[in-house]
Amino acid sequence: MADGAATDARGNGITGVIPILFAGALFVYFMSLVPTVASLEAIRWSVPWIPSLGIEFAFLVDGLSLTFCLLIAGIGTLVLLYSNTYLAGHPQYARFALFLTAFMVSMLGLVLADDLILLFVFWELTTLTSYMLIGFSHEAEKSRRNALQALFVTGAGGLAFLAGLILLAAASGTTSISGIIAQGDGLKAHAMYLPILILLLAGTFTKSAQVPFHFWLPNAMAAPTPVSAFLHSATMVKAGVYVMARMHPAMSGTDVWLWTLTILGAITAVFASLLSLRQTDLKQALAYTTLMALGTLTLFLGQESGYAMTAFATFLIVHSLYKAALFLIVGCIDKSTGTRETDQLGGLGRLMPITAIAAALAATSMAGFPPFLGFIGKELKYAGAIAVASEPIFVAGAVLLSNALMLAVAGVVAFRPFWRGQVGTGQSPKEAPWQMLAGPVILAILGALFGIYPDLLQVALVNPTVLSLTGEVEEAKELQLWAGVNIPLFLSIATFVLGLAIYAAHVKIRAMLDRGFNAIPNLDLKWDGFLDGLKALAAWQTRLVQTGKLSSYLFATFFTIAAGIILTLAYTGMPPLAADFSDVEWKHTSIAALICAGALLTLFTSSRIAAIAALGVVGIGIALIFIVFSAPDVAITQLLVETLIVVLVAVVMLRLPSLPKATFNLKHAVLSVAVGASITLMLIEVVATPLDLRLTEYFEVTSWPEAYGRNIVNVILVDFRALDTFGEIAVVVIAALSAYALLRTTRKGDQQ
Amino acid sequence: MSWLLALPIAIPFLTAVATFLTRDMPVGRWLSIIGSAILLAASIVLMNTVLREGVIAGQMGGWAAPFGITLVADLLSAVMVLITAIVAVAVSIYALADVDEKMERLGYHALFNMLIAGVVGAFVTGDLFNLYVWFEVMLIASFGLLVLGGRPEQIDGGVKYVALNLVSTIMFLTGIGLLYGMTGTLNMADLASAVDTADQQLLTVVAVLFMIAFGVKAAVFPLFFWLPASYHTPAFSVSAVFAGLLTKVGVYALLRMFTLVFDHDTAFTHTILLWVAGFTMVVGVLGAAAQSDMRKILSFHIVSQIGYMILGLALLTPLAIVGAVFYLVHHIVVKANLFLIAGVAQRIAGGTELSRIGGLYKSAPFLAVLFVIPAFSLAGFPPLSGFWAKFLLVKATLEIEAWFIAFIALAVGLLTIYSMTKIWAQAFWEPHPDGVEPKLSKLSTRERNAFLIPIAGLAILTVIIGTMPEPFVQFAERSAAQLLDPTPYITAVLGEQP
Amino acid sequence: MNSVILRAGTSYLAGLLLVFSVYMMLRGHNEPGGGFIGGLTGATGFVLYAIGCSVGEARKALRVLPQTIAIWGLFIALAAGLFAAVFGDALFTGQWLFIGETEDDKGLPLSSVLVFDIGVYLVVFGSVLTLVFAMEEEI
Amino acid sequence: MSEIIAGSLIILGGVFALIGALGLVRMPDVLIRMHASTKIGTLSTGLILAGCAVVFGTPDIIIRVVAIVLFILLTAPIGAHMMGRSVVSTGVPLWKNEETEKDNLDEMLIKDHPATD
Amino acid sequence: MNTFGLNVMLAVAWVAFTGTVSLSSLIVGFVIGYAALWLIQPLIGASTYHRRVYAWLKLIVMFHYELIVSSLAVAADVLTPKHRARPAIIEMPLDVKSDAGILLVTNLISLTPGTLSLDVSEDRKTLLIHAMFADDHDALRKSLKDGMERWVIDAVEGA
Amino acid sequence: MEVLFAITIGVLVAASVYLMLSNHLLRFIFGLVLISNAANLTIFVAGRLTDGAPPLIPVGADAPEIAANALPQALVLTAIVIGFGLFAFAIVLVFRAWTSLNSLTPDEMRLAEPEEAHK
Amino acid sequence: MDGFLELSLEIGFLCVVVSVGLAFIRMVKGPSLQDRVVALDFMTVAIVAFCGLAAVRYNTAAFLDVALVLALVGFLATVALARFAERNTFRNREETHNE
Ligand code: NA
Ligand code: NA
Repeated sequence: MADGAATDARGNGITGVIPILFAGALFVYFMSLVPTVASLEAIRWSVPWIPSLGIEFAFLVDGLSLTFCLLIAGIGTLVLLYSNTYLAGHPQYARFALFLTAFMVSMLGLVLADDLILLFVFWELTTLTSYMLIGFSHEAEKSRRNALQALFVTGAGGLAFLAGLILLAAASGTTSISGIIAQGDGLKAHAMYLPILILLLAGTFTKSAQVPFHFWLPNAMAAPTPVSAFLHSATMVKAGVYVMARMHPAMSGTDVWLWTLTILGAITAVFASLLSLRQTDLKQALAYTTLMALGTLTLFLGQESGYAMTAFATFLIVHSLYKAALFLIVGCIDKSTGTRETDQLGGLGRLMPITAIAAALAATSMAGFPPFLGFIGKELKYAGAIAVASEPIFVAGAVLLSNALMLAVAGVVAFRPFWRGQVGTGQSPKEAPWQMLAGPVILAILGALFGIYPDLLQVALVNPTVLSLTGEVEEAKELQLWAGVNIPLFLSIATFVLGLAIYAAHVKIRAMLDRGFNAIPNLDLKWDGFLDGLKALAAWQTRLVQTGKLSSYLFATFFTIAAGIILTLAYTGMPPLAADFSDVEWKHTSIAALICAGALLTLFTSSRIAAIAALGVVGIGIALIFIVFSAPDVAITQLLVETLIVVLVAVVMLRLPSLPKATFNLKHAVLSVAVGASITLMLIEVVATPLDLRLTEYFEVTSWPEAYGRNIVNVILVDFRALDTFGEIAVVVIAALSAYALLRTTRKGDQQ
Repeated sequence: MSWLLALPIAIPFLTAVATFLTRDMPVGRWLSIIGSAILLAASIVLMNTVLREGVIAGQMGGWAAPFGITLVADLLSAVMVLITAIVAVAVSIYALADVDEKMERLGYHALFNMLIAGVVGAFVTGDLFNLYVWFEVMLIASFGLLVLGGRPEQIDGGVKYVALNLVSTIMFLTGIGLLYGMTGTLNMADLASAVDTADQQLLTVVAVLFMIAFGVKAAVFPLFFWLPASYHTPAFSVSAVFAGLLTKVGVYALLRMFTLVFDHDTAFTHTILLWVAGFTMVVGVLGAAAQSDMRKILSFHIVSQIGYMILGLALLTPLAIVGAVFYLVHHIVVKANLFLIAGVAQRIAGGTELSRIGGLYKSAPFLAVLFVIPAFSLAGFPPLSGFWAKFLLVKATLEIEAWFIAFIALAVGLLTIYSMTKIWAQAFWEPHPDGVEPKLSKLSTRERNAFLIPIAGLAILTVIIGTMPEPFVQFAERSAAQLLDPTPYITAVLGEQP
Repeated sequence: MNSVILRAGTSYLAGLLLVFSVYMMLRGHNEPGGGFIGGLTGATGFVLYAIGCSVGEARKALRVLPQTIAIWGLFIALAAGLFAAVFGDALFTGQWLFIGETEDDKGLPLSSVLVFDIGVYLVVFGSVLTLVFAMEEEI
Repeated sequence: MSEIIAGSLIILGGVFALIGALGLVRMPDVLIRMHASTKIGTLSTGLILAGCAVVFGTPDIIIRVVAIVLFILLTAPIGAHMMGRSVVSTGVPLWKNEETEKDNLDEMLIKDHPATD
Repeated sequence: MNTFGLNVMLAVAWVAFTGTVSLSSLIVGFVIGYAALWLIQPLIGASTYHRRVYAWLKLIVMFHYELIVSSLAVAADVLTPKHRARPAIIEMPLDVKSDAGILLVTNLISLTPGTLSLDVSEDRKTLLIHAMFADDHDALRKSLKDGMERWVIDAVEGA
Repeated sequence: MEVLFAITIGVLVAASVYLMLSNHLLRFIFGLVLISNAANLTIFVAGRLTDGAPPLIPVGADAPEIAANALPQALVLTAIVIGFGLFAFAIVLVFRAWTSLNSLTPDEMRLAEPEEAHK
Repeated sequence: MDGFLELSLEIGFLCVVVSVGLAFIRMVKGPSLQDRVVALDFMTVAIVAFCGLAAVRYNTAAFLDVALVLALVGFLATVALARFAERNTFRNREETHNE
């Protein structure tokens, strides 16, 4: 289960260190921006990128983006530090670090971008890099499948998202995000508001793995644990949340916004918590709690109240801290015990004390116990829920239930493996090296620190974030451990009770949940079916169209020709046929009859010689037309070519078998007649109109005086239109060379 | 002017002659590269001139239009010539390692250069019948290249390719006859005004005939069968050139004729094109999804991508044409490159059938990087060229609120991702079924350079277009403006009209 | 083909066709004929040669590979077009030289157009023979 | 006068053409049909061309007509010989050929040109 | 016929083609004919060339006489309802040796309606003829040998 | 006259389409020859028909008094030769198809697109 | 143009055209390969005559050039087909008779 990771003392050398330093430097850089942002200023930087489309290379640092940046760069640094040990000596570590760093940068770009299209560029880059990361253990079938699944689902959402962005840009006349926000409420009244919203949400919901698109996220745990810690705690899955938050000022406040986000967020939160409780794999359990967090964040974004916004900002940070810590801890456990199954783990507390303490800190924050930031977050959540104007009970209920479940899961994940009785795993687990412990410990401590000193967060990040979300810093509510005896406190107590009860009974509940969930359609199981269906559809269609049979291709092509011409004739309304036979002489009729007879003989004969002779007759007939209608050069050429054709066919036929009997095929006959008739009809219509002879007259009067030739046809060929002739002889040369090559490439005897 | 326009045709012909006469010597292949490089230089000069001076025209033989044959280059023509030259350089370098001596002795280089000449000729000619002639040059050279080597599946593919393209050729010729019979002229600029006095209803019918003829060349639904039936069979250099250039000539011809000449009943003709575009995209991409061979997948994707270009033409808004032009250029670079990469994969991993190969990611990471760029560009991932192409077209469809076709365009994009990741997962990620380690070091240094330099070059071009799209978008905008208002084109060819 | 009669006939006809083909080519600018017709006719002579005697003999008589003739023809035609560059004219602009030109007689005309037609002749001649010889040998 | 001669020659030639074609249709076996078609056909063409020469009467036309006739006289029999030979060598059934001198025939025709594969 | 003679013939042919009887035209024809002969050189064996104007004239006149007379015979057979033909394939020993001679004999025999040269044996000693009116093989053989072949030998080989 | 030959062209086209559809390569070739002829004839007829006046300028004149339309003739001539080139390649390809695939029935040729590819 | 000449030309054309038609009948009927080729050969010669008639009818010597070329190369097809007949018989005896 240990991601195929090979611990190797040799480490990863410079490829391991540089990314860490890089990420660390970024973190430090973003830290340096905190004072500016804390003073409620935003920094915008832009250069034109594609001016002709109005697209800028623009970045904006404000509370919201800086919060994300710090989480991304900070956790990124710790994760890279962790990974360098976790995957020490892995032959593909350089790629891993590259992808992870690239992902981090993309993510930073995403949250900093102040241009819709730029944002989308980074959005897709995170999709792409995460695809590479999820499929990191690429030799395993499952990794590949899950990587594709993640890519496909988020990619599909991404395309809808793109459509939404394009419409959004069109509706607001700019691709600048701050520009759109500055336009105020105009967007909400725009006719395209609803389609834009739906399309954007399709993107964010898939990216944030909201129900019902949640199924890819647990599968994405196929990635190495540090990847899970990074992507699925602080970063990628929060990209969707970020975009909803970013668009909050411009798009929130409508009923659609409110209800869509609230209901889907709530459903995701509860549903994911239940799913989480059901898991026995630590990583999977954590993955679903991430979903729960995302649901909760979405739910809050549906609202407009300051409480909700503050709750959002706080919980965003809380969750990132403890979730990353727990993922990393799970990695440590996995690495030292070789398993992530809860049932096989226990008694690790004594063997891995530091890990255990970090786990305990993170888990209590997650469970929402004071004095951790988690508690503050939870309190604010309840406050936010109650502040929901229309349906506080529903929202509060959902939050309560999910929080209780979360508490139980925290126990399952971070308490049981360490503090319940010893379970033999056959290995002797020991503490992970410091590089791997640094992350969980720091993150866990931060959770506690911010709980005790919430003002740090309040000023530095929460207030600016709320400003970004609402436009008014006054909306930000105070972060405090003790807010007095109020409804949130009662709800907190209820949460503890309920949560502990669930934890106590979680094994039984799990069995119940299994039965329940088995009854619900599982999109993950449908995924393979979906892919199979897609393949089947593709195969069916391809069988239908690309039959591999020339006859059907030709039939389709001729059918298109006939149908195209006839239907167009019908559409345009065919002018009356002007069939003028007055100047037809018997000679003409005879020649026409000869040609037709030759053509029909070719058609009906089963004798090759008769067919060739009949072709000769047609050729002769056509030469006769050229003779009668004053084209001696053409006639000569026609006769020469016809002769050569007969000679070539006669040579080739020496090796070919005789013709099969000509059979009659009504379908083919009808089509043939239709094609023939359509050409005839067009030609009759064409010749009924007068012909402009400008060109010919020019040739006639210039041929001798200017081009010194009396044979106008030849002068056209070698002078007026010499380029045609040149191309034509090129065709002849190439035909000869090609045919020669074809004859020579495979000698006789190469036959199968 | 006339020389600037004629040289891009003459250079490949001279190269062909030189390579053919030296075919028994090892210098032929180098001559081919040098010739392509000179062509590239000439096409850069041409492009530069067109950028500076607008549409330029040259009267062959000194006979005034519409009497003689006019060569004419607007921005679209110039960029097509330029991109052709780029592909020619890339492929002729690639051929150093891909084309064996036997094929060389049978005239590979001559055929290749004549193919390029035909393609260039088709792009710069301003005369309809001359266009036919260049189509034929291109076609017959492609026949030869397609079957060069003579393996049975090549012959099989060749039969289908030849049969269906011949039908198209004949229809084209018939169409020229009819159009001449209506207007009395062959010069395309002259036709643009001559058709105004012709019977408009009949003109529509003839337009449909042309649409079908060019449609076969462009491989649109339901006329594309020849392409997936044959493109996976020849040498990789050959299929790369085919994939990059040949269908685009059909698209170019459609773009040219259906903006310049057949713009009298767009409500009808361009609606047909819209349907064609939709079906082409979908059928092509589903076709690809059904394949399990790298080259077959890529072949079907050509069809699918052609749909996008046709979509741009069908919408006929400025932005849509911008998208079509951008798409055209992007696709040539990317698709040719993917076929080249498939060749390397075949060489080191032993095939192109996905279930029979693997391990390229692990053993040939550089190749993997080179694959990812065009593959994800094709799939429309930003910031690669394909994203902007798709972005422009989707924007164009959304702007005119053509929801359904926008949905199709996006959904097809998703399925393109699916196909590209299929190749990625099965050829690159998945271990090789025979445990082979497909390393690039299996190739000699010479081979490695010959393979990877052109691939890397095209990949860099893809990235450049993707990350710095502004000049390309601007270019496409100017080009689209020329297409939608052909007055400068007509003036350049015919002089000031009263 | 071991026909004494055909062989005997071929020896005269092949030469006759060759001469005739040059004649057809040269007169083409003023009367029916020209490079194509000439080339096709000339090729016919050697096709007859190949059928009546053998390809080997026909090749020996031709001395040069037919595909080389064709390629040279292409080159000559192109060169005739490119020749206009010397005079600063557009590609394929005819360049004329009338030897012994007088008031009412243009004399003996030499022109790039004629050279072009010779190129056409050689291309058609060479190409047809390339094809026919190869086919005869392979089949 | 010359037009009368020419007209007569043309009509005569036409009639011969018709006779030749009739022979081609109604003669009993392929070799006999060849007698009718190849040679009467040649004659008829010669007559018509002679008429043509008479009408124009100019040297260049006459030379051209003579050349045409000579060419036909040179080529037509060679073609006829080839066809006739193939008739015999491939054993096409003939009408009333019991009097044929078979002794040498088989060796001469079939042995001499064995299949060249 | 030697090479020179053949060359002259080609030069004359050239004059015929161009339709302009002049010395320059003859010289041009000679040059082109020379080139053509150079190309077909392997075909032309060595043979002596003697002009036999009289023999040629006789040949031409007699040939036309035969052509017309027997054409009428064939035409008569075509036009009458009953087929009078007595077809047979007969052999004729050949005395004529040269390529030109053989070609001329066989062609003239073929062009005469009623007889058709089928083949000449590889040793060039026997000619196979299809005759339409072969009531008497020996008589036919004799008339051809004494007639057409004799005239040709006189004209071409000057025996 | 043009109408008469337009009908002739229709017959030629119909015959060749039928031949091309017949699933036999030799018949396809025959169809190709016919349809090439039809296309050439289309150009010729579309350029209108004039009898008895070849586009030759009599000696002594600067331009013909009346002459058939020369342009379509030149085009047809070009098209005939191109058509011959295409035909030549096609017939060789047919021959090669027979020797290497042992079939002249294109529907039986399933190497490039094998049956099992459509599972 | 004189009335008689015109009439004789019409008759000439008629005869030639009818003879080509008759030859076509033979071509259809066969039965042997050679019958068909002979019919084709006959047509070729008839076209030479037709060219002669056309030259007179339209007073254009150019058509004689068509005749000239055809007279020289027309027999090539016959020769090639005759050779085909022979070789093919040796290759595949039973087939030619069915042709
Ligand atoms: Na127009
Ligand atoms: Na694989």
